Amino acid sequence: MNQEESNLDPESVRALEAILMVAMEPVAPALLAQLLEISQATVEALCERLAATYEAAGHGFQLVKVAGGFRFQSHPELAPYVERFVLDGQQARVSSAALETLAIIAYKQPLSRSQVASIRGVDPEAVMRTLQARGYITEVQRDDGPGQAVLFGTTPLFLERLGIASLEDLPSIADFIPDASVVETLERSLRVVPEDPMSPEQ
Amino acid sequence: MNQEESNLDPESVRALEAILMVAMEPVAPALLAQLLEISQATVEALCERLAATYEAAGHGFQLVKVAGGFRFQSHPELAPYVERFVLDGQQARVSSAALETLAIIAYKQPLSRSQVASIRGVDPEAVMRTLQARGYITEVQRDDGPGQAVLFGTTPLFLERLGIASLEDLPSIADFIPDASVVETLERSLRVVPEDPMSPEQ
Amino acid sequence: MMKYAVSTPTFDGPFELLLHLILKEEVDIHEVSLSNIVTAYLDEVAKMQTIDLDLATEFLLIAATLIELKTRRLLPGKDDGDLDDELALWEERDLLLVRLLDCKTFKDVATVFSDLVSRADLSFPRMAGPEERFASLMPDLLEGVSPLRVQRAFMRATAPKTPKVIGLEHVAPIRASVAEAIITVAEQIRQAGHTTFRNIVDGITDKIEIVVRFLAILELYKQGRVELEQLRRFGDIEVVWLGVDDESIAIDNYEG
Repeated sequence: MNQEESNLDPESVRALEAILMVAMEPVAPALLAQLLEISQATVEALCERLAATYEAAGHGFQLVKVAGGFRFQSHPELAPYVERFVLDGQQARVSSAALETLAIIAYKQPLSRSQVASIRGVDPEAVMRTLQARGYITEVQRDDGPGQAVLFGTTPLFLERLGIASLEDLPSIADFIPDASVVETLERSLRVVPEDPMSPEQ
Repeated sequence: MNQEESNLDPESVRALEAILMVAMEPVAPALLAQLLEISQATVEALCERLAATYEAAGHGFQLVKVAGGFRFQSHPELAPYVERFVLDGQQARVSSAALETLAIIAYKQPLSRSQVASIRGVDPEAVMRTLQARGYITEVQRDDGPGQAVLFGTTPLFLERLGIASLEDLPSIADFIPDASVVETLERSLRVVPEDPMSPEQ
Repeated sequence: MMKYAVSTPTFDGPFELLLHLILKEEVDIHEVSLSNIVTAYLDEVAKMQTIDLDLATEFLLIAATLIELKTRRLLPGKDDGDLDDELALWEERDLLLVRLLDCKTFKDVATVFSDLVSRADLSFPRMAGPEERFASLMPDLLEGVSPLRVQRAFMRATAPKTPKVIGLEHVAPIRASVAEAIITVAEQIRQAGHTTFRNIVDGITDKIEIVVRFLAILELYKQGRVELEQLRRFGDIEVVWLGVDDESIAIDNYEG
């Protein structure tokens, strides 16, 4: 253990490493705090320092926070070796239609299938069924309205697939509003009355 | 990285760490040698030195040689924490996905992972590994076909846990399997355009 | 029998197609021409030979709005005197604009998601689970699971997916009345032998009703009952009856 590593409380750090080594999915800081009888803030701090220590030491693995919990994973720089090893464990590709549907659900959740349909302009049934089967979206509640439509939201597995810790890590939707030139082009092309009534476009 | 660690070929060491971190079971030195394109002796030497380094650094995990292969595991000194974690039961949620996969294997055995995938519509790899780790399913034989796919079946433990003596004691599914005409009717009801003999398109 | 196609190979929906055409148009000539866009859009729709009516409806609703916008632009200054029509068109256009902006926004988000996924794909999670020495401690996965539950899980996993019951609310009422409109419009054209779109919608003020009639005519055209012609570039659409009198009109099941 180098100088930095030994500054951490050894017992808690070792226990963290041991637990995360046997976990099958990201472990929530709250659970780690409970098991180690320390505060959640301490868990977060220890994990962050541990992660930084691994990175600095140049290990082939990382400690990351993803989908609301901490987990060990292989370092992205070693992907060529790990890919050879896992072969059939490759994640299924996500189609662009699926990504766009996920984008809508991620930012607008909870929402119904028909709300997705009205944004996409097509019935997203097949795509949403695939996303549900893969565990990226789930039924979160039912609408209060007359039809009691099923409302959908994203799952922790979705966060894992994107490699982010929480929905808050997604960039703000405001960053994606089309820029003025695009808005102007769209507006101009759909104008009810052309700008210059003397020259109807040809 | 301390003095001892940096004497090792960094790339090979990192690749070893990455592969062993994601492996589900011990990895044979021969396979590691092949993946890293180094000699088996070098693999053994690197792993031993790596194991010693972890131990010296006081990490909560170990690199050990078991069942003819290398693997990461939790350090025995931290067993009390790991036990608490395991007992907590977070690991044991019987998801409906797991139960469905188990049910398919129970009724359709022996069958391959890809056959399960084609029924469930999603890759059941992670779920099947869990079921295998729990001892509910096991590899029963290999397919005769070209790929020699591993075929899975349920174990005596599975029967024991369900409290039944044999697979024949599972409730019959024969009466419930929708026959071809039912499937066809359902499909037809999903079609937008009915097969109308009056339609000029016929 | 029309084939059941989910989407066209290139465009996943009407907004995506229109967005593509408009932005492409701008790059090409820096001057957006609505008639070019409408022509290109209708060309694409025409290529969708094997499209199912569900999806066709979505594309055609947009086409109807585009054509109306185009028509309106061709008659600048012409005072129809109908303020409701005018307002309805503005409303429709605003809605379309919002949809296009949404479409662009989420397409851009999807690109970022794609990057995130690609990056996440470079790391593989550890999922090995507890070592065997902890096995006896692990709560039983099958605790409280009865053989009957296993059977039900099997049924659930193998059941044919239930017919879709939601998601069509936003188009259902329109499609229902298209079926009716086909009959009335066909009768109207049959009697006239030769008429124009303007005549057919004459006196109709409800925007949706006009769209519905437009769709009905397109459906009759698809069935080979009528011939459509636009003699002048911006002229009214001529509709000519081709059907045989005693032939019954096949009405697609718009309820799905």
